Amino acid sequence: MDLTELHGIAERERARRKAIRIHCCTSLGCHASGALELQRRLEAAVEAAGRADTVEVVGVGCIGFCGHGPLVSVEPSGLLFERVTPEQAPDIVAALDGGPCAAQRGDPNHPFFSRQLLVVRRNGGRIDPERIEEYIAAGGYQALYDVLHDQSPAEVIDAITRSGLRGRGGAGYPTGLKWATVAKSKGAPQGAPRKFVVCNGDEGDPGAFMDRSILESDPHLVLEGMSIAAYAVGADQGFLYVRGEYPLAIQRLSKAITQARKHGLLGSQIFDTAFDFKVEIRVGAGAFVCGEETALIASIEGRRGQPRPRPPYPAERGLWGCPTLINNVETFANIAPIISRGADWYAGIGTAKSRGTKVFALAGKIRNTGLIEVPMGITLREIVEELGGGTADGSPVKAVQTGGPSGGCIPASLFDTPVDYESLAAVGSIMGSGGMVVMDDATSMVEIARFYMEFCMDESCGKCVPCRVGTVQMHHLLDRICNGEATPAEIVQLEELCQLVRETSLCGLGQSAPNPVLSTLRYFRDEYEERLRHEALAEEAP
Amino acid sequence: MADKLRLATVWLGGCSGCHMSLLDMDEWLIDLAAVADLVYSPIADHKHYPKNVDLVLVEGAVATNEHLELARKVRQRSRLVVALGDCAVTGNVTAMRNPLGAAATVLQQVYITHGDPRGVLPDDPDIVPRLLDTVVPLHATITVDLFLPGCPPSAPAIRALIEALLKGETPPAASRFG
Amino acid sequence: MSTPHTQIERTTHVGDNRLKILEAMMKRHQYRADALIEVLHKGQELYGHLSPSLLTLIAHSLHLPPSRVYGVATFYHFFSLAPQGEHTCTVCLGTACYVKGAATILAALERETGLRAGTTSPNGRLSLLTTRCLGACGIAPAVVIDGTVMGHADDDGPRTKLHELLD
Amino acid sequence: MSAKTLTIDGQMVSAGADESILQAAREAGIRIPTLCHLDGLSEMGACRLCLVEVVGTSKLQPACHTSVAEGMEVRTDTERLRAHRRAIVELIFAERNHVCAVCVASGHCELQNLAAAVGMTHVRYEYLAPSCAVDISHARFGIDHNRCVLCTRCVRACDEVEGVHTWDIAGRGTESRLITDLHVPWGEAASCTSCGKCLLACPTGAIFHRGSTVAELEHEPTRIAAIVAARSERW
Repeated sequence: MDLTELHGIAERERARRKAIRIHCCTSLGCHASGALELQRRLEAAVEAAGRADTVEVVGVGCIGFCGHGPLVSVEPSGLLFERVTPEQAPDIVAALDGGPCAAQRGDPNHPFFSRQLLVVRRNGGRIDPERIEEYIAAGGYQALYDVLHDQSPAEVIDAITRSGLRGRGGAGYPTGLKWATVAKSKGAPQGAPRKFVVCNGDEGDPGAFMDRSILESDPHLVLEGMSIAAYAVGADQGFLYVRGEYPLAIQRLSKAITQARKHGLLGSQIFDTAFDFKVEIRVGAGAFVCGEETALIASIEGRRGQPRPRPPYPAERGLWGCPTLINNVETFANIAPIISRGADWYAGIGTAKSRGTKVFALAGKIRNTGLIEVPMGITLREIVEELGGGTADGSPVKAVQTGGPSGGCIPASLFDTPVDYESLAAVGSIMGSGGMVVMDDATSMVEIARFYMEFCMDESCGKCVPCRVGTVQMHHLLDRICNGEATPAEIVQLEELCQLVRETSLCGLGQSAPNPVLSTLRYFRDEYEERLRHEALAEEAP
Repeated sequence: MADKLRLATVWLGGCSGCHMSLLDMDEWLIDLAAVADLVYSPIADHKHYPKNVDLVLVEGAVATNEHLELARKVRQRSRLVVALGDCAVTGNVTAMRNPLGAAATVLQQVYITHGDPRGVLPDDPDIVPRLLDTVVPLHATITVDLFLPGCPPSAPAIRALIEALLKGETPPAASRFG
Repeated sequence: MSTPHTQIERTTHVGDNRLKILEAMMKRHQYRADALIEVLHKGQELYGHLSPSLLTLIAHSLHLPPSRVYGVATFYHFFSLAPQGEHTCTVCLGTACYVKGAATILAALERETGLRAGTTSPNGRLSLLTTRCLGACGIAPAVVIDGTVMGHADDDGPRTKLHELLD
Repeated sequence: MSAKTLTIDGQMVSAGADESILQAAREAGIRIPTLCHLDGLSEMGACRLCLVEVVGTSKLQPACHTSVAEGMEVRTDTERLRAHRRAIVELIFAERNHVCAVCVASGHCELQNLAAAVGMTHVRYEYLAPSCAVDISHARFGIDHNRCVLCTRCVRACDEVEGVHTWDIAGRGTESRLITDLHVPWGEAASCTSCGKCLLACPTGAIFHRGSTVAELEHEPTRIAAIVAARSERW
């Protein structure tokens, strides 16, 4: 593969395309709502209408408005249809030229769409994720070509550093710094002189589906990001660790890897350079803790997914003792756009300390559920009220949960908080990987705290004592509070346990497990107190 | 003798070994009697737990509804409650039935499954106390002021505790379990 | 003591090439220890669950101590050491589903089927399971019946579907 | 080997560059409580009892797994650490069914000693009272899961010193259980050489000699280090 060939593929693809493209979303949400049948009916309807010469039906990745699926959009007219039934397929074809249609029309100018800024999701809902030609036609793999031919690894790392990109897995560690550490790390003295790149697609946060959507909608974007990273740090082997719960993402990734290999975009001497890079998929098997870097490594090595103390960090000693770069799916998806459009462009988006965009999965008690990509610094209020449209029945929003089991609940009174790493931490939550679950008055915050604690208890790997037993004890106390059996002293005990588990647990799972409790205690303490056992215990009266 | 210490000892779910240890204080018991009145104890003949107890040593875990009621009364009527011995402090041997399951399961196993398959379960709440589903240490039911672990705690340990309290001092730190 | 191969073979029928597929898969991974989880996935996909003889076979093939293989197989929730029901019904208990009433749906299904979550009916026809998040939050609450995701589920939808399957 | 100078609890200490804080502290006569650590075995960092404060970092560091550094200032015995250690020991006691009064290891048990050392007067948490098996299928040894603290010293001794890996942990979280081979009764575990190193390594009465009665069992954990040392001499 050389540049002429790459451009040839893009040109042939553009020439192949028909004037009108009907995009039928085939990501999980729409898939489950009958998108495949709809796609078949649309194809038949195009055929029946005799328009097959100018119209094509394309199964595309996530359009984002998941709660309103199955979704269909039309290019170039921009028409959008929601909750389309297979029976409406002929109607949609008939309406291509703007005529009336029984199918529900969506508003492509709705704030849900217009307030977004698409960087990593720019191809989502526009290309067929199962065809590499579509990705290449959208400019794909040009960034990889450019770095391999025009930039030194140090220059690539410098660009990523200047872009201000921070880890999208939740903790927000500066990506450039991580790459630089792996690049200069020599590994263990006796270790093999290899380096690895790992893509963390173990999106375990319940209520989050950004990474699934990116992998399902634009798998090559992630592969290209990994390849650029591998070049920058000097790795020749990559692993893509994907949750076993995401069969569609795994299937599309496998296809993407095969296609990339076939086109010489993975493998040996990529773009006729000395750069070799292979990627293997590793399928997770249902363990939230494997999102933690050292547990992830253990799991890729085929062991129990248990974390180990850091340092040494994976950047110095990771897979099989070799320096290993671990970034999350969305982080890798940002790489090619940064290389293509420049670090300065990227750094111009967002806030001073949190640059760029962030993808959020907006779910829960909200009118517009789905996937959004917004510039950092946007306020929670804008997301919940403008993009999300408030609750479906108009009742007041009580809180929004970010960061999943490691995050916290932010009350409506703090909705003017800008969405950036530091501001969310300051109000007791975290950016997290991008799950954003909206809660209304019907949601009990104590029960939410118990829900998350049950999650952490079940997902604790059992290695260190505070997390293994502490989460069980915290869950027990939350259970007693929910059941109206607890005394005020037990809230104090709960708080002490939170402190213990946070300060003494071995890994991030345990250290952050108390967060949902602490944040709800901070903002909704009255809900805890309302549930305490009220009758004064005679024998304990002073 | 109004300024004599009003001392009580209570026997909940335990083997009475702690009380044996208490008696093992031997001749010091005579010195103790000079400064304290034993106002309630299984080794003396008292029908009811009295009011205004200064110090009570409680042996045993809380295993039945009767234990629970007595423990609450003890807390109400005593200034200083000491959990005496491992059963009171941890549940110990008395609590070893907990992993078997709730009261009904335990009774079934003991009286029927591993006892007499044609037997009957004891069921006369006025005579036989009702088992709690879980045996718990004393502090799980009432506020406990001091803990003296040991199975049983040694006589010198019990003596050291009482002596310190008589002098108004903080008793020596707890020794070991078992 | 019989070798694990014969144990597996004895329980399989003529024309059953599952063992061959598994062998080929392990060979492709060069019988490397780090392929253990991938191999367990494949084993479960082929046989439905991970029986002791299958685990022994895998341990022998990858040159791993049996206790390590067992430790890994029981660490990850995806792996099942007991056979699953003919049909499976999985209720998603992710946050988005939870705030939209997944717990009531699960309770209704438990009542309806008489099964506790995580168990299989004695006749082996149905397993009622839960999952931590399918990532289908946009269409919460979600229930998966035999691999098909049902979005915006209510108490009745999954119940009707189960009746269709089981009656 | 270059030496590092650091301060532990205000005391100037000199240690080899590859030593852990735990080793350096011990050489200086400063005791840091441990449970999952055993001389001769790899570090696990799991019990969290040896956590110490290192001036300049907000996170507590496991002394067993943190290398000394020049000018490092370590505190091993602050109010906060004492409270945490006591709570951790309580959590362990609450997790399984530790009944010192009827335990073979009573009087020689590291957990029992820890309770006394950290000043545990009682357990503030709910006892979980899990149902745990006792396996006496092995001709010479037994394992009582009621007394297991999941320190994995037996797993590591078997794997790293005996080179067998009969033991491992199955399940996860508080459901974790020690297993032999494919979760078969110990006596049927074909890989077991009956060497007894797991017994030497066990800190509690979980792994015991069959026939031991209450308070009779004395573990010999230091023998693991002796075996490892002797072997490395020869090699």
